Amino acid sequence: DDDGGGDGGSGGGGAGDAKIGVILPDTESSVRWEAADRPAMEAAFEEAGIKYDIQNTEGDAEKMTALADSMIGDGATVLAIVNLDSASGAAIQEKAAEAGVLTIDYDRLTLGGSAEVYISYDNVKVGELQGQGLADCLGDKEANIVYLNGSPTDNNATLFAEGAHNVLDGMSNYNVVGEQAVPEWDNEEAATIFQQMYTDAGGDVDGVLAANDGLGGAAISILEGNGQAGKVPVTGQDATVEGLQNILAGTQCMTVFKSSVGEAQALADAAIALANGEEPETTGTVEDAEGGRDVPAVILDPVAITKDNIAEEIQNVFADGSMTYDDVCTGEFEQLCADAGITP
Amino acid sequence: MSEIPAYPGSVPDPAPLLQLRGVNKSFGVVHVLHDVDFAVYPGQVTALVGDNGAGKSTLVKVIAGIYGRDSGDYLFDGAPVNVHGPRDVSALGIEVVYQDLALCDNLDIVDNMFLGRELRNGITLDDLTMEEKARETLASLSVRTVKSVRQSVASLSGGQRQTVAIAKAVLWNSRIVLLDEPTAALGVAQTRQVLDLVRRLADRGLGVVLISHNMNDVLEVADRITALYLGRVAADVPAESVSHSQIVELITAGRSGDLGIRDVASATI
Amino acid sequence: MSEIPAYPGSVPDPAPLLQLRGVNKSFGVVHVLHDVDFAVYPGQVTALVGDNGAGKSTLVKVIAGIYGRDSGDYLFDGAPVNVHGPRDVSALGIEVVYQDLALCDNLDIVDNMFLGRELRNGITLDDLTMEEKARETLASLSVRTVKSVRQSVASLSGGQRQTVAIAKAVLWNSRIVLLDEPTAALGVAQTRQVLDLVRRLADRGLGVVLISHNMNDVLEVADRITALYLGRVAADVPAESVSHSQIVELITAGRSGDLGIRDVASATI
Amino acid sequence: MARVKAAVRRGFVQERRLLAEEGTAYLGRLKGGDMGSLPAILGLVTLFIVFSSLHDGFLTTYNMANLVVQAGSICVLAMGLVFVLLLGEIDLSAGVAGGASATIIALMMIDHGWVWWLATLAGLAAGAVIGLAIGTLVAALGIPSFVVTLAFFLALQAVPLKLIGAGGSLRWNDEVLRGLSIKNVPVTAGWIAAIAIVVGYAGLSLWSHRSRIRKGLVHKPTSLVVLRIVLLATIVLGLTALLSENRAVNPLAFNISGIPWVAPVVIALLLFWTFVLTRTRFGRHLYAVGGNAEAARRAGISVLRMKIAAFVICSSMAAISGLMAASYTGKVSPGSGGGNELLYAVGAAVIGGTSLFGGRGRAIDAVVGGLVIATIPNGLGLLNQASYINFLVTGGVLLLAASVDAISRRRRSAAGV
Amino acid sequence: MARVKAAVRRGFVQERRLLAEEGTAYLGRLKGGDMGSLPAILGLVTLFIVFSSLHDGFLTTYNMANLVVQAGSICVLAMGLVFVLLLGEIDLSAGVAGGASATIIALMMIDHGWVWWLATLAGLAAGAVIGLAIGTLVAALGIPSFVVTLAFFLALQAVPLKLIGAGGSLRWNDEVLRGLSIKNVPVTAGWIAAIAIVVGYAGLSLWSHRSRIRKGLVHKPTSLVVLRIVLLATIVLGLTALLSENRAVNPLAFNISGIPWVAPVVIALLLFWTFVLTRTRFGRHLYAVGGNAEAARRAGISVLRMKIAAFVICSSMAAISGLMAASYTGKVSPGSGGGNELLYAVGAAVIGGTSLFGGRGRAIDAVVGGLVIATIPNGLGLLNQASYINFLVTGGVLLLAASVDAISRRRRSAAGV
Ligand SMILES: Nc1ncnc2c1ncn2[C@@H]1O[C@H](COP(=O)(O)OP(=O)(O)OP(=O)(O)O)[C@@H](O)[C@H]1O
Ligand SMILES: Nc1ncnc2c1ncn2[C@@H]1O[C@H](COP(=O)(O)OP(=O)(O)OP(=O)(O)O)[C@@H](O)[C@H]1O
Ligand SMILES: [Mg+2]
Ligand SMILES: [Mg+2]
Repeated sequence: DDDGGGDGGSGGGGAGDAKIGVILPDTESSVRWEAADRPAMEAAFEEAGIKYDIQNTEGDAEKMTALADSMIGDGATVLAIVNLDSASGAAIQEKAAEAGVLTIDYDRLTLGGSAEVYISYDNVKVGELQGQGLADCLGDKEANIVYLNGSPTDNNATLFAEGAHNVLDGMSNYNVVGEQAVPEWDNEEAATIFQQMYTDAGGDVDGVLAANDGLGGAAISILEGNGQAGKVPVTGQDATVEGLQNILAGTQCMTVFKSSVGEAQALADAAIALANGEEPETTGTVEDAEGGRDVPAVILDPVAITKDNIAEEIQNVFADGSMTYDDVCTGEFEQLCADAGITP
Repeated sequence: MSEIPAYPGSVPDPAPLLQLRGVNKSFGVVHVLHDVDFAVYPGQVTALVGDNGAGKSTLVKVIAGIYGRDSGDYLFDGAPVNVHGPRDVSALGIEVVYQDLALCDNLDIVDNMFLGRELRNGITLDDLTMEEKARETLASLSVRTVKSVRQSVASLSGGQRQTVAIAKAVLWNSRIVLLDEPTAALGVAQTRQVLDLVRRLADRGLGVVLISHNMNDVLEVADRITALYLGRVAADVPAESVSHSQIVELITAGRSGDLGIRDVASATI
Repeated sequence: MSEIPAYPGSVPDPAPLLQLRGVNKSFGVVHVLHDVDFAVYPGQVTALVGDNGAGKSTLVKVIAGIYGRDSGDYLFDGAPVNVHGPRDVSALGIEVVYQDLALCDNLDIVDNMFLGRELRNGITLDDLTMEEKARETLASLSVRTVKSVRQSVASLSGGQRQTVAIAKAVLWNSRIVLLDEPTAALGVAQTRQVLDLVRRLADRGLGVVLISHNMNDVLEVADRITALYLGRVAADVPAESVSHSQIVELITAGRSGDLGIRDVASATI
Repeated sequence: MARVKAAVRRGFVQERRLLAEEGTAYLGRLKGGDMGSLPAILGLVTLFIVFSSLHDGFLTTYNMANLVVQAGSICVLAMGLVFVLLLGEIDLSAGVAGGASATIIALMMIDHGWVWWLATLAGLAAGAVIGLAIGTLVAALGIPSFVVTLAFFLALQAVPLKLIGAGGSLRWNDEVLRGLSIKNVPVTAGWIAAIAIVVGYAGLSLWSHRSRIRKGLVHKPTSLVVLRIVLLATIVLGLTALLSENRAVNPLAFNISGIPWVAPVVIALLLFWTFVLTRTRFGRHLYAVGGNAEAARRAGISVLRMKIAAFVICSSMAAISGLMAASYTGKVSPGSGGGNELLYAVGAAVIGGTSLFGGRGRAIDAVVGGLVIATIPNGLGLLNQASYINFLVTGGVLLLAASVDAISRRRRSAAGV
Repeated sequence: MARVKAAVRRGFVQERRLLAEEGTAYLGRLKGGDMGSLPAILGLVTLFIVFSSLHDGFLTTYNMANLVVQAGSICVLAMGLVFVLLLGEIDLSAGVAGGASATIIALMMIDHGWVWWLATLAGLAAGAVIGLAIGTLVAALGIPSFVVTLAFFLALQAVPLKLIGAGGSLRWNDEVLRGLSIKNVPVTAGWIAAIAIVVGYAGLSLWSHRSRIRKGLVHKPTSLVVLRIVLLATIVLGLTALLSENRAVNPLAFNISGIPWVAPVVIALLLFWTFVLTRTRFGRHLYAVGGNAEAARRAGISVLRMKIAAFVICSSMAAISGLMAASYTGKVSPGSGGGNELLYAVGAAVIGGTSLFGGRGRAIDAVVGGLVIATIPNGLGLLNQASYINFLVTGGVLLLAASVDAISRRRRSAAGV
């Protein structure tokens, strides 16, 4: 793929025949993959003058396998994947290994896989930040909370919920009055599900643990209809425009920011090292219970953004490249940004 | 076909092969058949006549098991039988040519003619034999304009479709054949063939029921005539005993002389 | 209906209202119409006769704009016209009763009769007037067994459907009416009415085309007879000039005396 | 005096006879299986009984108002689909067409500052253009609508993806368009509209009844006509009264009263399309083409134009549905309309009594079916079960609702109609 | 001697005449629009030309082998759907039925240690039971299949969700079942099978040709029969030869050669179902019921049983398809089969030439259509575009592939067939 058109590209012949393939998971669950990870990786690879091919599977495991096939066929020597689940990831890595291609787990660990290195944020940690964030917004009072979890078929959603429970289950002043998962993270279904949990609780809901900004936004939409928006704290994740604006407007309590640029940079470093036949730098290891091995890993820390730290952290979000000041601080939010001390 | 010993054509009223007694049939609020008695005798052609909408086709479909009866008895060979669908009826040896034909437009002529009773070699279809037999039967019915028996029936003319439906019914060794307006779409020569066929079938001992609006045809081949008027049997008489004009009167008015329904005025659907 | 001044019935051959010249039509490899010339004269009943599969219905559908022509001219009132579909043809004032009827089974009798030409009050349908008119027309065709004009046509008997189709075609002030085997499913009285209607239409100056396999009917009402044989015009003659048996010969063999196709043996589909 | 009395009595007796006849005929029709929308309504009632016995909160006016709002977008989508289904076609792209149109509406308001109704018109136009394209491909080229609309289902997902960006979303915060699902009709206005509907219905049905009598055509007994008017009045005015109370869950803090704006919009669309389908030439021709396209063609109806029109209506209604969905969640995102919405909407139309083979279907079918479909997640949401149970129950309930309908229809077809 | 020569010459002349006639007839059929699967094949060829001109890697044997493996599961799913479509029904649940069956297979192997073929039988049985349930509801109760299978589409998603657990997945690492998509037939065995197929085809067609001549029935010219045999032999043996080479990307390090196991499985299913549809009474009855259910019923065919059988076949084939998909991705998870698989599979069948209204369709349609559908993401995957472009192009290509077919069919229907 040397035509230089499209989103792919190539550098000079710096690394000889080395070629890095990256498979991103979807465009639905988060804006980051296409908006942040891809450009960051492209920049890093271009700089290192190495050939690369970055593709997105649209959440389809079968398509991911097909993409892996064609990348291997296309001469990739290092393959980084964000698995949609461990089993399919392991299968891809097995095939890659047979073809002599080195693999990297990006963002999600492939249990029972054979990756050389694992680069990620800690998803349980994300859930813990959400739980803590909600607790901070609610304070010590007695409170009824509901969980609006991610897709029941998505393992990350399970991990986020696990993390949140780790924190909140230990706090006896909180009472869980509803917990439901939202199939396929569908925002409209989320609104209905939340509305019904809210009705079930007789409107007596004091806090909402929503798995990401999209679900949080759906819950806020319902709260607004009941005149409760801003009075009931709602969590989120991904630091999307929607989530950040809701935080500025005071209708959302917090979101979790995972700098994709940082993660992408770490991936690029590791991949380039592997492509050049070197050992990548790691921060430690992570246990793969299923595969019975310790995987060398680069683990990064997510950051919680609340109304208190939004002014500083939003600069990092902007730096990530998925949005600009103008995206967030438009219209009615211009004033709110100014109030919060956010400047262009 | 003609080697089978002919049944003596005019033995007076043998035991009926098929008999309906007191049959009623309604569609929702429309009461179409009122206490209909009907019989088919072996070796005889029974003509079923009646005005448009009198209930002839409905009666045929009740006999064929397409419609259930609301009440009434169904006797075959003198014994009551339970019929739950066309399958049971064809198992009794009753073949029907329906007025609305009902052919499968996506199948060809041969497939339609053998539908439901395909010939087989082991488990595979014996298409060769079926094709041969179909050609013979069609030829015997004066069909000359059909290009190929492997033509889809969707492309046939009205008369050609009618012929296929008739050919389908006479291909089998059955005991009763019901023909609902078989000659309606047929040309002169083809009509002749079908009338001859009807006579030949009866002569071979089959019970034949012929529905037709053409009184000349009816009087030519029928042994008995059953007239329906607004879903009621107006008369059931030997063909010799009535004239052309009497039949027409029975059909259109329900009465003719001392034949017919007593209380015509009160008859409604 | 009868106040319109009657057209003198037997003026010899006025200018044809509709004329086809050298029409050919094939379906894939089947060549159905060969250089067909056909004319319809005002005030005359033209009978179109022919064996099953001769191409009568195909010719009607070509005239009706259902099928396109492969070649040949289409003249109306002496001038060539372009017809691209049934819409254009009915705009010329040509009404057709098709052999396969083609009614919308999900609509009721009134809706079917006025289909495509519904009466309106402003933009809303004028159902009341349509219902009244439909009832009148059906009554004039001797239909007595139809329970309600708001009945769905799916539930009608064969003859009742046929009557609805005929009623639909004669409801309009048209200049030509083509009837493809209109009496095939009709009872005795209904057939009488339709034949009278055909004569009455012609007497009012319309051009009428009647297709039928019943030679008695044909000889009774027709002024001209056009015979098709394997898609070719075998004869086009005044009705008085031929006998019953001559017509039958033309239909079945393509020749009769000095009438007919010259080279019968070489004619194939 | 005595004569007047006798005449009155005679009128009364005749009326009684007519009514009795009508009753017999109705029972006959029921026996014959011709139940109209009764089965779907029965299904709905069953769901209501089950859910209200399982959860106290179900039958509260608060939740009923929720239900109305939740059902809005699916009812509208299904209503549009009825037109396409009537012709025996299908439109798999209606859901995403709604998402794409909503995206355009949002962009017009946000980026170009258009006023809501102008933006809405743009969205409707976008829907119409989509329908035009689909209809032309289906009708003029004769490509099966399943494939054409599958292709559009895929291609239209590109529109919001490109315009919004992957993972992003657009805020839907116009006062009016957002208010559609969170605001209510002022109580007085609600009463006025309700009364207008009742009076209008009464006037129209009495007028048409009198015309039929005058023309000597078959007509229903007067008492039945009056009975129907009373029934409608009771339902409409009763619901209005219920929804005019303050139904907020914490009534002191917040006042929620009046009919949710979604309801009048859906009702207006329902009345409009019912009029079009039953009282205009266009509607009649739609049924004809759906029943027998060849017969319609021979009657001079342009099958091509009818098909295109049906797809245009369907996609335009999808745009309205997309607008309602966006109004409900307060945003538009690239996935909008791409989920199971479409299947649910077709299911709604079919449960309501629309045939997938064409020729049979009404606008009200879509609304009744849409209510059935919306009731399921509404009730299940209250019960707070694990996801897999929700999947199971949703499937089961759908089947149940459909089988009431099917069994009645089967009896009809056994009756040969 | 001279007489023999004359006889030979006479035979030759007659043969030439027959062949010429056949040619004219074929051209006539083409002109009349009766193109069989030609349009879909043309669509496939077009796709191949476009993609191979855009990317060098497309036409490599490595990628072609990938394509075969990728197309496997959709071809099988579509083949099953053909049976349901033939009757004018639809099965929206086939995709998830495959997922549920695959879950059961995986659980049997992992939790109960069953050997692969026993587990596969269990999965097939699960598929058959699902089909039986659907078929019974559709045929006996007469609920529209759209609604029944929509309900099953939802309810069946509960099975893996419950058995595997939210967010989980099961590994698919049985030697044989996983090998289905990553292992290849040993080269010698491949050659033997290929030759067997060619010889078998030649034998059968020559034998049937001779029978027709003997019985004096219409028959094709002998040279045409021979020509067909030669064509088939060229394709089958040619592909076998290509795939018998080592196609590994770094051929020194690794050896990949032989026909992928998926191919013989798909071919075997194709031959089996083609036999069933064209040469058995059951197949004939399926077409009859699809063409005119009432006519079939009057001919004594049990429409009920045919419908149930079609759904059982469809769901069982879905189980095989689910197995293949699992083998390809190496796992089963709760979302398996719940995506757009079903729509794509129906699309494949329709593009191949199957009618959604029943009565027209063949097993080969599903395979050709499945290849078309699988080629699109295969080619697009190589081209590396933004995802919204992929959506757009996929939709567009689908439309294009379908329109070739539609235009030819339209000409046929214009010809009145
Ligand atoms: N499925 C049905 N539902 C309601 N009414 C029906 C149904 N089928 C038939 N009818 C009515 O029953 C009556 C008898 O119909 P049938 O078809 O038996 O008449 P027929 O004697 O065969 O008439 P024809 O000579 O016209 O064929 C008709 O009035 C018809 O309208
Ligand atoms: N769509 C078609 N495709 C192929 N052949 C056709 C098609 N339509 C008609 N034919 C053939 O054309 C010939 C003429 O058919 P047509 O229907 O015009 O006959 P007809 O004179 O009306 O006969 P009938 O008296 O039986 O109605 C027949 O042999 C028929 O098989
Ligand atoms: Mg009849
Ligand atoms: Mg004809």
